[in-house]
Amino acid sequence: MKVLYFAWLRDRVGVAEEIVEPPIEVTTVGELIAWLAQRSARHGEAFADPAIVRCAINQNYAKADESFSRTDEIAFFPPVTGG
Amino acid sequence: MKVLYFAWLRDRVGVAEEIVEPPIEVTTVGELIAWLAQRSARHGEAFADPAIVRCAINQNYAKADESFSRTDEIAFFPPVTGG
Amino acid sequence: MIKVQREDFDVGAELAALSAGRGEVGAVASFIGLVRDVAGPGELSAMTLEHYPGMTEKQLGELEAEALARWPLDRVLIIHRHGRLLPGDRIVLCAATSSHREAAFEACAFLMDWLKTKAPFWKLEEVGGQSSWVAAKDTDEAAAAKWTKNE
Amino acid sequence: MIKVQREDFDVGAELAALSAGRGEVGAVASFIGLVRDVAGPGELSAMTLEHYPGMTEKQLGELEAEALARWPLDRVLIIHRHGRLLPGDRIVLCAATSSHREAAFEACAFLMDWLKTKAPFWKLEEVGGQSSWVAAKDTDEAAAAKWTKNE
Repeated sequence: MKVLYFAWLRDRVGVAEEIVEPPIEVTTVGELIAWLAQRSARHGEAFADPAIVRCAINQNYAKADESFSRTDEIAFFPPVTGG
Repeated sequence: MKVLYFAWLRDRVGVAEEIVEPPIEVTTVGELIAWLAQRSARHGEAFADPAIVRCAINQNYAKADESFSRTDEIAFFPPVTGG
Repeated sequence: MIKVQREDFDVGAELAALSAGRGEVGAVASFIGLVRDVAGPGELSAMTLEHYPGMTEKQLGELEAEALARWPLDRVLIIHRHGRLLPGDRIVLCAATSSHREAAFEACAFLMDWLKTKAPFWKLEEVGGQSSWVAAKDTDEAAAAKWTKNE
Repeated sequence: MIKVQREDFDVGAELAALSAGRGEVGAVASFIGLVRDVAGPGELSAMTLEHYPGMTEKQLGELEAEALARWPLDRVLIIHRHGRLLPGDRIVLCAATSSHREAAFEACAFLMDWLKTKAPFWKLEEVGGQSSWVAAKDTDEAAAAKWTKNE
């Protein structure tokens, strides 16, 4: 499945998007964050403080307890600063 | 002394300005309104409801109990409707 | 800045000039008042704005000073037209610039509320050949009064 | 109407188009956000706005619909730029038109408050050759939250 990263999350992870295959028991946003954080030192740094990481499932904001499917577009990014 | 009228107050009085000589005992805005109202039927109609007449002394809003001098610029007009 | 004029104004140019070269300004809140079409189908309407020359500039100048004293603003702009206007024509432009958007928004709303009850303008409405003076609205008085209560 | 674009926009033309031919519209409230100059004396600063294409349009579209549902508006306009901008450059234009000025003002402030916390844009600030991501402000969260409490 594809995961997108924006702003400093992308800088820390090192890529704007990647294809990942989380195990079947990873079903919620919070579980996906915990799993991604183990992938590398860079991922660990990017997801060090999950409280300041925002997630969107199919371009809608999603909280940590929301579940996703393997075909969803998942994105992680910092709190927004537009306007 | 000169008195100015605007909007429907001018329409009712019939002139945009006039020179008047109120007696010496007329010293406040309220007294001037009462005195002007006696001048003609048109004046009477214009000042029929003093509560909806606004006054300015030297281009500052003035209440009924404020006094004026004979050299002041006095204006009467309806509640404003700009903007 | 205060302008009382018969001519129309260029909203884009006025707002751009207000913030040009002001590096601290990140927020420009503005309000444009337009002549509404009050006529029924097939009728023509127009509006003539009369004002009290001299007092208008004085009152708007005091309004500008009051806004600058109440909020952390960089600049204030009020342009108000007079004369005969048609539906869709611009009547007024109010703007406030600041480094804070809340200050800019609040000041702009304040300018309009006070202007509506203090600036000596009167609207004469023409609909289907009949002219009548527009009556002042109690809601405008109430809107202006709320800025006094907050002090 | 929602526009997400790299190019600058013409404020006067956009606001005029928003009310053109809309006879009931008497009030146009708008807000322009500009890049502030955050550099010290003699330094250059710039700002790059990154966004999430697709999600931005979706979120702004929902924001527009929400404003139209909450207030008696005629139209809503949001234009937001992305890419590299310099101090004084326009970032965003929000506008709401109505026959009531309170509705136009409130809706415009609402648009900005929600946009600040929901639209997926991120600011990368450059000062004196150093780049850093701008941190989100608690005050923006609080400003957006007040529109929820009122329900």
